[in-house]
Amino acid sequence: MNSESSVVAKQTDAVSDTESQSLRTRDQLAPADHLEILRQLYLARYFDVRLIKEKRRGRLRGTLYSSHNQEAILVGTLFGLRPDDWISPIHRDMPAFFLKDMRSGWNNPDRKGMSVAEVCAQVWGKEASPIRARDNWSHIGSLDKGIIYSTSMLAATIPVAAGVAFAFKLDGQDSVVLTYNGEGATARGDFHEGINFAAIHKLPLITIIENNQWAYGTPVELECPTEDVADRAKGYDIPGLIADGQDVLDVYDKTMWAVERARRGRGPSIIECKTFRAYGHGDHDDDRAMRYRDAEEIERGRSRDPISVYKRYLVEAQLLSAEEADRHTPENRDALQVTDDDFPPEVIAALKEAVEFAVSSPLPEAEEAFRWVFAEDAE
Amino acid sequence: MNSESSVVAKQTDAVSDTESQSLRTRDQLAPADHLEILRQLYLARYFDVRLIKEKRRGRLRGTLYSSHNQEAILVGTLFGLRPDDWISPIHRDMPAFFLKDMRSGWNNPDRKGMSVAEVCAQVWGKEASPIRARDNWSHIGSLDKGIIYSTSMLAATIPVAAGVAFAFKLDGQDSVVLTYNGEGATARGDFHEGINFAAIHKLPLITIIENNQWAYGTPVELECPTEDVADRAKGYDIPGLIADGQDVLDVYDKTMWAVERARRGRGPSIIECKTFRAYGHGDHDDDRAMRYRDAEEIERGRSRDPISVYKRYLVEAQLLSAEEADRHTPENRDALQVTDDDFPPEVIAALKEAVEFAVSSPLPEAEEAFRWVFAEDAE
Amino acid sequence: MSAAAAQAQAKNYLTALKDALHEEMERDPNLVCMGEDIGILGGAFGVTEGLLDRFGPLRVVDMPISESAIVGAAIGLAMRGKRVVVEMQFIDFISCGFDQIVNNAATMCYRSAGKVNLPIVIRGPSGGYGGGGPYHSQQNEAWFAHSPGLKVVCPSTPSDAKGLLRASIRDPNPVVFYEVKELYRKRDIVEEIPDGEFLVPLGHATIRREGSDVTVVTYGNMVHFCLKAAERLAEQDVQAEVIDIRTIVPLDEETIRTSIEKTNRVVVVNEASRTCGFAGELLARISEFGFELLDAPPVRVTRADTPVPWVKPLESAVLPSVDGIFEAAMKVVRY
Amino acid sequence: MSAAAAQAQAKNYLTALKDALHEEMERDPNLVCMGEDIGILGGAFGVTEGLLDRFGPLRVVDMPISESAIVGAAIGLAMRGKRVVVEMQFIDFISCGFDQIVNNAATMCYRSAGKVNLPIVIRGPSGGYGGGGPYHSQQNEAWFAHSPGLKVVCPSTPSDAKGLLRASIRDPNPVVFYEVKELYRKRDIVEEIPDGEFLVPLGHATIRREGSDVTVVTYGNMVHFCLKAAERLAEQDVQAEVIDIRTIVPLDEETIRTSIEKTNRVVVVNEASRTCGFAGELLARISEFGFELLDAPPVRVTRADTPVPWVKPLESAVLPSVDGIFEAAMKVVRY
Ligand SMILES: Cc1ncc(C[n+]2csc(CCOP(=O)(O)OP(=O)(O)O)c2C)c(N)n1
Ligand SMILES: Cc1ncc(C[n+]2csc(CCOP(=O)(O)OP(=O)(O)O)c2C)c(N)n1
Ligand SMILES: [Mg+2]
Ligand SMILES: [Mg+2]
Repeated sequence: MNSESSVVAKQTDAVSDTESQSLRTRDQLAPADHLEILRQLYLARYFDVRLIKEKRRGRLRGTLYSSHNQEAILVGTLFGLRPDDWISPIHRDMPAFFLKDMRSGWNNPDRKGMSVAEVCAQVWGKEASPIRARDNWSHIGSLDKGIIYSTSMLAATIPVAAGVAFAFKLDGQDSVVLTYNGEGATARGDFHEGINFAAIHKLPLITIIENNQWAYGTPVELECPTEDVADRAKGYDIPGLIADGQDVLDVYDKTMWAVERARRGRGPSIIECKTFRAYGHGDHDDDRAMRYRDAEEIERGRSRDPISVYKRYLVEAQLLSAEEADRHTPENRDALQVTDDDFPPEVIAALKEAVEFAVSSPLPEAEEAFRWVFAEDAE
Repeated sequence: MNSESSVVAKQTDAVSDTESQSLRTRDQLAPADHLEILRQLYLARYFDVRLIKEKRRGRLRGTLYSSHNQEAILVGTLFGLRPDDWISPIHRDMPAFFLKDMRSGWNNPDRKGMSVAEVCAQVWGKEASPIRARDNWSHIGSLDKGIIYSTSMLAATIPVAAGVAFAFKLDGQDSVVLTYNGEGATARGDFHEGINFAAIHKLPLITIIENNQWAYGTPVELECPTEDVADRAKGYDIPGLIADGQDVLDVYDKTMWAVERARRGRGPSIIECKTFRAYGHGDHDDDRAMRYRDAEEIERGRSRDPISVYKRYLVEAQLLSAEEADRHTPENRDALQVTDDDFPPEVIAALKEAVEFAVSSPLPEAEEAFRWVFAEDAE
Repeated sequence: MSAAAAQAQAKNYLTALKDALHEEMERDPNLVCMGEDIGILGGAFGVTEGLLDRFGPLRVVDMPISESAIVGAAIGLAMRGKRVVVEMQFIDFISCGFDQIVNNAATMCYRSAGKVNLPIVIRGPSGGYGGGGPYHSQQNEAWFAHSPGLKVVCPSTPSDAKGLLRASIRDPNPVVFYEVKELYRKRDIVEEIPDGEFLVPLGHATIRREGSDVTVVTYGNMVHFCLKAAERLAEQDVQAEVIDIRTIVPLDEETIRTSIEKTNRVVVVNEASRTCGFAGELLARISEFGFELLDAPPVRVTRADTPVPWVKPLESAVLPSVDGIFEAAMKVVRY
Repeated sequence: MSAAAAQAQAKNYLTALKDALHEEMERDPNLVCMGEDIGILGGAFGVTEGLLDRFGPLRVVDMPISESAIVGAAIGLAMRGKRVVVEMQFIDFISCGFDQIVNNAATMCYRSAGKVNLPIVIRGPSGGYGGGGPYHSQQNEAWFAHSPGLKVVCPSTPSDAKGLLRASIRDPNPVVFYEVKELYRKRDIVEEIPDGEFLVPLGHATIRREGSDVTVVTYGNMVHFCLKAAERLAEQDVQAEVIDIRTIVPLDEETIRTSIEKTNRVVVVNEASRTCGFAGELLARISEFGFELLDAPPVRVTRADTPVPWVKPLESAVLPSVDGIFEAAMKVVRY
């Protein structure tokens, strides 16, 4: 663990108490895996940069909740999952929809994750969206691919995820469910009711808390009374792990520990990933966010870009040469300063194609608006 | 601490960690206080016995949620409160409404608790009820006397109590709020939202959990994943104390510790009082309860009657002679076996008068049914 | 007891519901029941009695007191191909799971462009007259009728209870199912219920009594009030046609219209509070399609716009009565 | 800037609300504001801007994301003599505090036999047309109109926004207050608002446009749609009288009746979904009292019975339009 990860040194009791299982699944990663992780970090960043720019140019409707600076959480939690595992991303997790099961091949049509094109079709509000753009941005899902459809109501997906986890238990299946939430959402009743139920039945439910210090304009101290948000786990006697949300491998290790535990029927965990929201709550909030948070705080928060943290690890571990590391450097820079030159060609290609598909796709037809209030037999 | 209290030896971390304040406020009780506590235990028991009998004879409407065997929790939590403190009892706590501030004199019209007569008028569904019998049984309250009106929705009063506590803080007042709940109610979202809010703002809110092992027909293991229900406190970094719910002085000590802490602005606590529900969930459930709980469990659960536990203490501490202790012995017996002879005359007198008042009071008039949907200026 | 004998047995409303659950649980291994105290206890009223022993704790789940998580978990199970019957111990507590119902379950099919169907039945005892007070007497179906994507059902007889519950369980949409607790053990409505694949399809009203002078549209417990009022009306030579709509959503407008074409007069009766209750919706629809048909203003009989108070004289004052229905019908007929 | 100059300034809907809050907070030291992001941020839309700096964190409380606790805490504060304004970040999230509103706040006065008044305003941005999708577009007032004990308000102009909010804050009852977010910054409705004790009492409709041919009853954003439709109707020589009811509960039936006595025709327009929406309640009441008055069937224009979809073509398809109102009125007039 490098010195930057010192934030994770403290773990809640339940972890040390429960099992001796390894907290270093990373040791089993092959060199190719590492390069794939790096590519995924690039892709998540590039996706966000592109959306920020599109939004600024007025080309997108709805609100963009930037995942900038929080990409390691998504890549780190998703990389080790099996195709049959389920997830429920929230508003800030748009890249999660295509990152899921990306290890099965970016262009593999059978992989259990959405294609970048499908996600773009949703963002652009087109008929080709998985939900025909009937609800906005992150409210997409797929039963085939193991992605729960969420509502806007924060934490409301936790009980749903617990229900999916209960179905796994009922069907004797060792799949797990990962549910994502901001630290602010942990104040909601549904957070409690869902995790309490999962803990009672030892369901394979892992709750990822993206603690980016702010819930819209409210600091974490006004949402949560404990020192660490992971401490909420103590109230359910389940592990509450703390991961350095800027360190993809730390996130990966902690996730895999909780996942393996859950597969073995030992029940739910909470993983708090400490991170920092790089921009406003949504793009409409970018300017105000500079006022309610001070410049120094923002500076400090952004100072550990997940891409550079990972690159440093790779170079130290001799998995990447310094030269390779410097070839593409979108890290530590504002989204508007970054250009296509800062990303590897395969990342640019993947997104370019997807955006072209989205842009050229038709809108849903108005008549559709009256369909599917109830199930249609013909479907 | 006598051996019977060994159940309370384990305390959650937050208690030992936080302060050195005494856990033996009982040492400050005068001999007269002890006799008053005993009288209150008798009264609470007699009230319940009387209602059980009335209900059996078909003289009462609604459901009786017997407080039998759980009286030490009510007397022990309420005895040390100040008149300006607030409470919110639940369905099983009917005696709490008159036990509040009873120390200021059973017949003192100015005391900040309801009279036994008012409570009986409510149970008998009469106009003289504090709420003119518009809602049932325990849903009475009084802003003058510091008693929050509850709804049926379990745990829904916790956020309300937190609001009252916030008002105390806002007004710079060092009063506290005690809110009562069963262990089952701790599963509800409102439990979490209310306590979370109180913990963030260090509000003077003390949540008493009457853990009687059963929530209707559901055992505590299916409501709560932790070893002790008090462990829920850990999720908020507040003290979670465990009291022997059969030992009025243990309940009193723990409550006073939390109350003093709250008065000093140190924030909320949870106190789990371990007890056992002597009868069915409600009187309609008495027969079924014998089937879903086994006889031995019931036997064991009822084996430590709070009156006998307290008498033994008093005798050992030479605050009561063995002869006095044996004068009235309603303890360790089924409600239907107990008669008036088993209670001290002042207890019988207090209730007799109240019941007579209730019985002879008129019902509310039908026309009233249309009033007070909205505030009436004339009031 | 032979199967034929069992078949011939008269069933009350509660037993009819219990039978429906047992038979559907037996028939469909993907069906799961969840709720508070439904397993070990067998339900506060006993509707789920015997299910835990027969189907085990993974299909009959004693849930913590967490109405929101109960509905949420049901959604999750349905996403994994299960059908789920959720019990609200009293329908009044449905308010605690409200968001999951109206914003999650109800809209899922729409939001997913038809890809996700949630076959969930949320059932529970409803209605007043039992002295239950504000939180054990509600008839709050209008909240859900106003939430697109939910079906809403309320049976008035044992055979409908059974047939509609089975149809609701097999329906691919979320259904809020109002059981009338005052009818659970009512003796004078017991019925012999046909065995086998007995279903009552959703969206079909039934005429409980034929008549030519005034149409009375109602459902649930009020059906029996209306039938009593109809008897008294008959004594006055007024023949009321009593329509039991049975399902609130979808509504069988056709049966109502056909009746009003005959009677040209209508009274709507519903136990819920007045403003924005379903009686108002019925009046609105009737006034939309029936303007030319009506010879008298349509009238509704409902609870007053108050909570349901506890003590008997107050409770009786605010709830609909046979007298009130009788008078409303007389007023309409005499207009 | 002098007081007189300030007075003369034209205010938009949002500023009017903000002014009301500042003035009432100043006037009544017992008034407390609670909600998510209302303090440090000043509210998602800025309605509570500046309050924290002026009145401090004990009176302007940045609450955790806990709608149920927010309403519950407001009840507790009101029990201790405070008045409370609660902000729902979007009115759609009110579903998460539903039980505390309908079962606790709404019924408290009734349950306590008038002893406890809860002066709580629950306010928040509502309504569609902004592309907000199912959870940022709701107009869910019917749920609360159907819950006795709540007042329900929805202003359509800056001066009403200010006057009704002040009246709601001073009302002793819980009020659910629908702000139309599409109007927050709408330029063409800015108004000069009288200074001083300017209040708009609850329960009083206003006539936005006089006319003799058809009565159009509406509120909120729909008022502006109806006025546009009325202009087009005028081009066809149809004079529509547009009534803005302003408060849904209590309803000013008198103004509606008087107008219908004149026009004998009525169209009701409301943005919420159709079944059991408040348009239906209006139709029901009009058909009860107006049977003899109407020369044509009453008609309602509402959202379809669907959630509000996100993409523009779908959103436009389900929401009421000026065209739709125009056509409905023409149909009624031509009947
Ligand atoms: C129940 C509910 N209340 C309020 C909101 C409005 N809202 C949307 S995001 C947000 C802040 C969320 O903060 P956090 O959970 O920390 O996630 P982050 O945005 O920081 O990733 C709020 C209050 C909502 N979506 N749902
Ligand atoms: C929100 C809600 N759901 C369900 C109920 C029905 N109910 C009443 S009491 C009870 C059991 C309560 O158990 P517990 O909290 O342990 O208290 P106890 O009765 O054991 O004292 C239930 C489920 C309710 N009142 N409120
Ligand atoms: Mg956050
Ligand atoms: Mg209990």
